[in-house]
Amino acid sequence: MTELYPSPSPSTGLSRRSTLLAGGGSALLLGLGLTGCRSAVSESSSAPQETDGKPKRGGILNLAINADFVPGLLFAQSGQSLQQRLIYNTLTRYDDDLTPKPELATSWTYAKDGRSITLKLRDDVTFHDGRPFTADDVIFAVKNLQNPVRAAQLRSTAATVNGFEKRGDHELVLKLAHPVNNLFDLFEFMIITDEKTVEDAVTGKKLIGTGPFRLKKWSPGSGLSLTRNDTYWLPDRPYLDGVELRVIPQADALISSLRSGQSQLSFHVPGKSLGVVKSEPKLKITDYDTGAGAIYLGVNTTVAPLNDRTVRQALAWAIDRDRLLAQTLGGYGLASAAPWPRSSPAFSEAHRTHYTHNPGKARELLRSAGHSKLELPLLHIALPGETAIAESIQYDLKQIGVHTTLEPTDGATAQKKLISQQMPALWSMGHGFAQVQPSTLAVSAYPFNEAKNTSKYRSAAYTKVVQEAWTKPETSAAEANALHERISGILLDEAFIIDLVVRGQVQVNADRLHGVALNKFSYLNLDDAYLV
Amino acid sequence: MTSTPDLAPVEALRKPGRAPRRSPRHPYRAALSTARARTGLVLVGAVVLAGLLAPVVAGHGPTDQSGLSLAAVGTPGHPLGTDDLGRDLLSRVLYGIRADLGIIAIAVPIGAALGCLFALAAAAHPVLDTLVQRIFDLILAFPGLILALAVTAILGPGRLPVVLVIALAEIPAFGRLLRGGILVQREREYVTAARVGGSSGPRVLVRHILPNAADPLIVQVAVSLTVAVFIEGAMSFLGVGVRPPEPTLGSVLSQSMPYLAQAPHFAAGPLITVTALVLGLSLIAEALNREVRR
Amino acid sequence: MTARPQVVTPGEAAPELLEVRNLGVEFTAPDGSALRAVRGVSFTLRRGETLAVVGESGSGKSTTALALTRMLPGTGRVSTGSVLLDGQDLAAAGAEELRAVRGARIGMIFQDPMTALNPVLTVGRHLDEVLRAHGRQDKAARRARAVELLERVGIPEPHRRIDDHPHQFSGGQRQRILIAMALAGEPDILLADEPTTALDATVQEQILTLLADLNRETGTALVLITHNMGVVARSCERVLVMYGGTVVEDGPTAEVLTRPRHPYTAGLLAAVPRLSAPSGTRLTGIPGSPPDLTLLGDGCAFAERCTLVEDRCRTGVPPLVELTDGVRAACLPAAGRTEPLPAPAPPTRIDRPAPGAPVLEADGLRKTYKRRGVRGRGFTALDGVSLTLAEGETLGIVGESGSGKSTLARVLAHAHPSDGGTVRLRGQDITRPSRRELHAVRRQIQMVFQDPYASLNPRMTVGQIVAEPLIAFGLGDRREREARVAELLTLAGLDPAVADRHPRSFSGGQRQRIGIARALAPEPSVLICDEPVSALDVSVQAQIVGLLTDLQRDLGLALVFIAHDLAVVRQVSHRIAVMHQGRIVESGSADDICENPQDPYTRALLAAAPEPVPVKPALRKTEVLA
Amino acid sequence: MRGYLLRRLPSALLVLLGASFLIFTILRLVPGDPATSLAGPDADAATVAAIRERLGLDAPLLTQYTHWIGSLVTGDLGPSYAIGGQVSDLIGDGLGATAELTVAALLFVIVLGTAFGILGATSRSGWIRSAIRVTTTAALAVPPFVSGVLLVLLFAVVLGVLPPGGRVSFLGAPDLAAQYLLLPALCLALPSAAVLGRYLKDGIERALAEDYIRTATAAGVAPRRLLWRHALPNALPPVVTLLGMQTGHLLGGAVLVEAIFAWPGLGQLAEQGLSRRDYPVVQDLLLLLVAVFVVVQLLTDLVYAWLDPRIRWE
Repeated sequence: MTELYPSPSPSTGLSRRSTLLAGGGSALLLGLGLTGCRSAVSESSSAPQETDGKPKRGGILNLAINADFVPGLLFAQSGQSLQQRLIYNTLTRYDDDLTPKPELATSWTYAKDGRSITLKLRDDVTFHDGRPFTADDVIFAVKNLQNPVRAAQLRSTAATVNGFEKRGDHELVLKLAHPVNNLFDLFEFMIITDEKTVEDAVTGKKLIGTGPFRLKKWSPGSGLSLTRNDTYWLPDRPYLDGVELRVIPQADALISSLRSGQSQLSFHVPGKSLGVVKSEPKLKITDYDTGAGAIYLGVNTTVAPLNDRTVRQALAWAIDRDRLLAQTLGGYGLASAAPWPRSSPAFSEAHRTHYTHNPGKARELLRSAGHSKLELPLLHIALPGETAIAESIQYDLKQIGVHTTLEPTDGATAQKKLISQQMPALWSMGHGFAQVQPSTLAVSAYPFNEAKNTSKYRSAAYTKVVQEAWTKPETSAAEANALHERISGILLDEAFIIDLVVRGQVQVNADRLHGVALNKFSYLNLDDAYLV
Repeated sequence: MTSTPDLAPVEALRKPGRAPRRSPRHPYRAALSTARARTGLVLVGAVVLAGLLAPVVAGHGPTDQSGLSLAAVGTPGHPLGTDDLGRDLLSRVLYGIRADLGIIAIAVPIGAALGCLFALAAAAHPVLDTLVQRIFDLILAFPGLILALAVTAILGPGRLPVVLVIALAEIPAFGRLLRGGILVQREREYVTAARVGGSSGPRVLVRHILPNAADPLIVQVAVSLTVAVFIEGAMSFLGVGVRPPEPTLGSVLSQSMPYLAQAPHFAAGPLITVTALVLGLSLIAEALNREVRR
Repeated sequence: MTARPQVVTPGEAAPELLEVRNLGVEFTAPDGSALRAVRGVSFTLRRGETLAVVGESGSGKSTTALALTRMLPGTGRVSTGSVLLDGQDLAAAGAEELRAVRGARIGMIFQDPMTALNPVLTVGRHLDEVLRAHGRQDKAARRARAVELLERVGIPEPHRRIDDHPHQFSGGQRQRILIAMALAGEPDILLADEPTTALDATVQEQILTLLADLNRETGTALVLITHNMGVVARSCERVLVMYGGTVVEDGPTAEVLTRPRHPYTAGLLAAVPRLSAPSGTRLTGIPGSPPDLTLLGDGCAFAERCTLVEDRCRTGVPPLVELTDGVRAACLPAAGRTEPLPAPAPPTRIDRPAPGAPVLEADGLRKTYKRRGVRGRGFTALDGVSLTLAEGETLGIVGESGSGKSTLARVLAHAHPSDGGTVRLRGQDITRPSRRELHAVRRQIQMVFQDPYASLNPRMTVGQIVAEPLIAFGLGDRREREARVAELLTLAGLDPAVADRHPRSFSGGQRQRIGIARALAPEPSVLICDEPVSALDVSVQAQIVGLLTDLQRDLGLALVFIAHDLAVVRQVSHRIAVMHQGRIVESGSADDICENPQDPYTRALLAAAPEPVPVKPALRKTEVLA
Repeated sequence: MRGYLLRRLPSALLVLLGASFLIFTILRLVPGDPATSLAGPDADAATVAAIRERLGLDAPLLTQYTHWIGSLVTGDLGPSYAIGGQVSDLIGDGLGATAELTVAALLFVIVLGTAFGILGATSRSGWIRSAIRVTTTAALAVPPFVSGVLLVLLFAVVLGVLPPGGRVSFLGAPDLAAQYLLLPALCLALPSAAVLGRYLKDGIERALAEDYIRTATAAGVAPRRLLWRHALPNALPPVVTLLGMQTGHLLGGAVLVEAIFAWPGLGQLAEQGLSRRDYPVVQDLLLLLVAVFVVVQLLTDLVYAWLDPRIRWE
């Protein structure tokens, strides 16, 4: 500070003061923004003026997301897959009771033995770059998913496709190594991308599909902005001129953005905050009970005494699922001991209520296993919502004498532990894939994977039944259900994954937004969405 | 020949600097007896006391949950109401204070001590001085919260990272102050006098320089405590605070944020506490500052 | 600006320009009690007159000056009386009126030119501010006037220097700039508060000359507040002696200086060292120290220290009554008396042993401070200084600021290392001692510092301070130390009971005694006193000098006595060395140096030293013209 | 001046080097690695290994470090691991946003701080003075993350006059941008403004007690000028130093404020990068922040000397 150095002769006090003034002035200028001609609030969302409830063209939809699009995971289901169905299309689309409906595939016929399927494709579809869509694009899509680098959860299913037979540009036969009963899960899951630009796609440079919107700009970290695809194959669709996906990681900020009308749609409102949203008249909450997943308590079956099934069952009895649902999830979801949502073929009320809140029984079981007091770590992700859930679980376990130490962990580390099977004795998280073919859960969802899962649970029986269910041709529904029964039985009995609340995507949207749909893999479908 | 001391040449009254000062026998008693400081002491005292008495005062355990979530203020059994998981807010706030005090009581002294060590090193030799200066710059330049995130990811959640981050933040604050003080004081004539009087180097430092150079540190302590509370809060807010479910002022406060509109009382308790604490500390700091300023 | 009252042309027998009636000033002490700093001060000032207000610290002289334009700091307020400027009562005037008076009718100059100028403003801006404050609108004109003023007060190359900052000027120049500021508003009265105290004698001389010139040429009345009788004699027609916040004597300078009516005035004059007095003359100080305003009773403020005190003195404040020859004095005994005061005890010779063998010898000492920065090159404080000091001898060292005398002191005391040359103590070389040697040397050589405020650790009690060397040299155990401390304090003329108090609660003189006690603690044989009295009031100064000489006599100390005041040095020293720019330009026996100096610089110093003897008005004029 | 800068250059580089080493080490100590978080849920070891190799994470640490420093020297920061896009673009955008926020906040700090300081020191009305006391204390007592949420609640949700968060570029629509900027900048600025205010208050009070003020008063200078032209300039230099420090705090505090106001700045980027173990982004970004701070310190010294003519000569 008091160093000496030659310097130009000091300018007069005047210039010194003038700098002060300059400072003040510019700050005032900033303040002027307030009184400025336009208001940022009204600017933030534009919409067609007519308000007679009928679908109307125009308007930009602002979609608040808590995490940015990850190009690397374009072909996997990640926490944030909303953009997939906006930019791309899939072959088919499930309706609410899992009956496939045509998208790019207009019709399909299974071979008797269930070892091949013939698809008829739309002939009026073009990619955003104008190139027409043909059977080759489907072949590429399947092959693409078979590539391990794509980290696609349904790779196993895609891998069963071992032959392609083109019949002209818009008809295609897929040959299967063995029958699978979740092929349409694959078709629901698999987005059709442009082969030439796929490498640019996984780095986020170019996203070229056949979907209702084309990518205008992706600014990493802050979101995607999409514009209407005027040559979309659905006539007069979409209504919206564009969609802005805005990354707002901080929950409170995200909610504020909804409440202030800055954004009109979000699927990332943490459960504990839904109460606030409920009290907001201008906002609507929709719970997709065909939920994308469930909240569960994972158990590492190699850690004593959790290698004892009785102890695991005790834990399952200990937790007050209804309180959890009410206090930490804003009441949205379905308290359930089994992973299946109501829409799932495997759903049964009996399974759902297999375990209820019964501390007495839990303690009894513990005692029978020879324990009165246990000390165990419980890992959870260090986000407000997740923490609340963990705290709630911790309290319930404490009541039966299982004292847990919470281990808040950042997402990345938790992810690594999950994959590398380094989870501590207990962890609480969410899983997906219960909403489609039950077998998909067992072959694709990591916690349930019969071959290797984080719980390190192995059982010939489990493996056998899962494989059987998976390779059972879709045609025979009855037998499939029988198998599902057995899978559920094992899951519940072994309790290596203790499901707590089956929870769909909870959608919060401004009441001026209509026609929003979500597919089974949480791909957002805005074909029919419009603002009034 | 004895003679009565003349206390106040009138010129002396002109500049505060030369004014007849309080007898430095109790350097800070004078400062702490001012109305301003008293208010501060009362506020801080009240908060601290509340924290210490937490187990006695609080009716419930800070982590006991119940069915009724977000119960309003004055709910029987829950004077301050309950939080989202139906935990008693009074006890959470009280135990929160306790936790914060625990952290601060460790972190600030550590930071101060390290800072002072650096300062001494800096005063010892010009080369060391530049080095230490740069270290301070480095610490100051490093965005604290990012560091907090990283440190917690490395060490795992809990008090340790919080303490560490707070301590780290305090190092330059104390270091720079003490360094400055030493550099000023050792030019003072009474130091020369002491050296000529035969006092050894270390003795001059300990007996003469430090006591006078340390004045601003006293003020800094009050300031640092405030900073510490904030850092703790910010870390909880970013989800890298003290391991849940143990409450801290910061964690309770950040948990309350989503309910600010719906259940303001959730935030009120901790917010008032923090404000009282910070207000009290800053009052004390001011009072001391007026006193020790040379 | 308010319209001035009718201007009265000087010369014609006119109403007083300034009339102060029964002025009283009060401060509110930290504990809330009222502190009467000035009590019932009355005086008048005619146009073009020069009036000195003289007194020691606490006399209320500066406060009086500030009170005139109501510039009292902090809690200060005018409690009684009136200040009539051409009939306008400033004591009752409003803020704007006062502002119009300040600078425009009454200009002020303050003591410390180092702090009295704003460090971040150029000299030009300083003057500009004053000029615009008094309604000069045209910027160019203001600048021109500013240059003119600087020219007038003798700043070389004003055109170039006008844009420099204060720190680029010497002390004397800064004082000149302050004077220029005071003149800028062409005031009728120039109020100078200790304008030369912080300056070297030679510079002081120049400044006083300047003030006198201004007074003569512009007819500006001059009020000079000072503690220095010499300055009074040198430059004022009338003098006002203040003590304890009251005027004790008031009259023509010549009269007051030759026939003081008030015992305090007499004592003060007696305490002032005279350059004419031969070496070894004991100064007669006034016992005690300036009064504590908070403890003042109803009686005469000086009663405590007065030799002629009577009972009635203690009962009521004596009025200021007209005596002969236009002199007024506030002393009951003096009022009744016709014959002059009994002259204070005549200067006595100090009976001191003849110096013995040399103890300390310095040869060719050099010291340069490397100055970080632009000019890179260091500043040479000592440039080959050689001296010897014998047992029981006092070597006086005189020089002005920057002459290197303080550096010399520090080098001799091993506070700073020397860059060259040798120092020998009883023949053995101690220039660069090992740690152990240094320890031994320090027992032998101790130091008394200039600033009794800065040289005592505010955090320690007097006892601790004095005991510090004892501990350092491991002398005695705790009990012995306590005894020794008491002994030392008594030796230094302090009450041993003060040992557990802190320095802050002592007056300058007493602090200096503490410093001396500390220096004596390790029983040194050489005592190096760096300006030990320059920060003290005259009456106290005499005490301290007396103490030092007594100590020398009793303990056979060898003293190095450094000061800028030749008169003091001559009295206490056997030999004197004159320092200039790091060199000793002349040295010899004290009396020789002062009677017939050889070096021109020495002569200049002697010429500049103001003596408290009245100078004939005529003579003053010529001197001024010179 | 150039000479001075040259003299300071080595130590500045020293700081940066130290910082780079620190940053690198810390990041590598953080558990979890880019590959796994990139591989996404349910990826198998083979996939992860493939990604690790592609990112060069299998190379020894020293190589990785030197490679990083190399990339800094050449200025080609390369692609980001997880967030996507080029690191330089990411940081460029983030820097723009954060700079906007910090500068705006700085202006608030200066304006509010000066107001607090001057009024607090000179206002005759005890009412104003105590009002300022309360304001500053509140600003210091309420944690930014609370004041932030409160601001949003009040202005965006209840009153609905300002957007709750997000950012619009100043280039496009300055008036809109200003409205987006207002709340975050204010929230970021308040504490620092309070601190600044208190310092300035002390400074002015001290300056007003100085001899030169008495000189000016004696010369009849008007009170207003005494304050603005005589006292203030003397109170400023230390405040400038403080301001330099505060800039550091502002940059640091951005992490929190940007989260609350969904402001796509460096703070957000850093948090994302860290949570996804995007080494290049976090490394370069942290180093950049340190560099900025160092530069600010230099500037502070220059301004200080500019404000206080004595510095050059002492």
